[in-house]
Amino acid sequence: MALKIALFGITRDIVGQPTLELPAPAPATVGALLDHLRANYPALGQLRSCAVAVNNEYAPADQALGPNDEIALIPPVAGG
Amino acid sequence: MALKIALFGITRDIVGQPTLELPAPAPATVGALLDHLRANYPALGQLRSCAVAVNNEYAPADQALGPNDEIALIPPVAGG
Amino acid sequence: MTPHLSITDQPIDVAAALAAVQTEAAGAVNSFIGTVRNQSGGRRVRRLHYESYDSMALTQLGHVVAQAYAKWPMLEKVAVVHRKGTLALGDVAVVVAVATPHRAESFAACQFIIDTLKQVVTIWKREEYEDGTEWVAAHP
Amino acid sequence: MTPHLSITDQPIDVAAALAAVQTEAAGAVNSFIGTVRNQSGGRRVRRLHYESYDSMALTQLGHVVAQAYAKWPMLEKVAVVHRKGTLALGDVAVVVAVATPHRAESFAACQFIIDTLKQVVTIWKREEYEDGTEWVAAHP
Repeated sequence: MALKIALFGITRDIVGQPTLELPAPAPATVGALLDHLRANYPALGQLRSCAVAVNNEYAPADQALGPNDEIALIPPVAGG
Repeated sequence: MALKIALFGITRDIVGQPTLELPAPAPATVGALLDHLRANYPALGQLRSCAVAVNNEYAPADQALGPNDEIALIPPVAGG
Repeated sequence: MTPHLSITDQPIDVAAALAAVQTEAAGAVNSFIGTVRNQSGGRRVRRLHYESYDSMALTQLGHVVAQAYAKWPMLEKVAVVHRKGTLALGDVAVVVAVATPHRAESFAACQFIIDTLKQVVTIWKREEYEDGTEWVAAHP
Repeated sequence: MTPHLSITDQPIDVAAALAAVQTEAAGAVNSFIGTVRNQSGGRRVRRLHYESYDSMALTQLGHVVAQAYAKWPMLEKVAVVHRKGTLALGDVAVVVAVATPHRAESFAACQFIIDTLKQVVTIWKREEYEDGTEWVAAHP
């Protein structure tokens, strides 16, 4: 199962591209995805926070990920 | 010593005119003025409050009044 | 900074009041706009009449704003415009706008100014209903 | 009432956002305007870049406003407009406007919306200084 992850703000700078495609077998949960990405991009671990959004909602670590989900990495927001 | 008192809002309605002139001998203090006016216009005593302003400032009861002072009756304000 | 304070019998230009406080030094602008409601204490309001003792109202407004500057030294700019005369439903009766570098203080200072204005500024409101008029807050 | 929520790369029309919430049923309008400051943490700012994940930002903004309506049932109308793209000093970055029948709630609801927006809405700010740029709040 492959995943496609949208990157915003500083996460796009860290990864160096606006989206990331993970080929199967990809991480099955939000928590596993974060572990995988932090292992590959250690700078992500230095952020104040890094959440995962699934279909426009903040997702808890145990949420399962599917190939049709719209997944995004959410570094610390700073609107306003 | 005569006094001239400006009336606003409901105090003007109660007294029936926009200013009131008190001929000498007029009340010598803010407190005496209020006592005098409440005696002559009992409806003033039914207001939630009735302050006296001297030269654009709220004045305490013991403040002395002079013929050159700008004096006004201040019923409950309701700006905003 | 000299505050922009006025009492006017003309329609209030809200955009001008907001523009009066905006500055590159202050990132936060809070404003309060009071408009004429169509009801008051369950009675239908047709229109409003504001009377002002202008010289004292401006003196007291100056005191209120001075107190705000003392309480929030970071306050950059303040504008207060109050309308007087006859107002229709929906008309703007008052605008308070404040600019501060940070946002929490903009809310606190603006709320302090409108709350205190309502206590001390010599403006009186007469509401007009279908069946008469009343001086607001005059009686207990 | 359907709130007026948008994220735009065009200059924000503050007057339109205020007009969107005004109603004869609500006498109190509180608004917060965030503008670009000329300094941040002691550094001179030259301009700002806002990036937005629009679909999620609007979803989260909808949640924030729904929470506000739940907390303040008297809330009549809400407008929130956030700018994205490159902004110059003094430009308006965000406007929040709320209308309620009474004034204390207008302040509380407006402050809740801007405070919560800043915590959850997926917009990122990159400040540009004389000597580089930085994603705001990214690092501890």
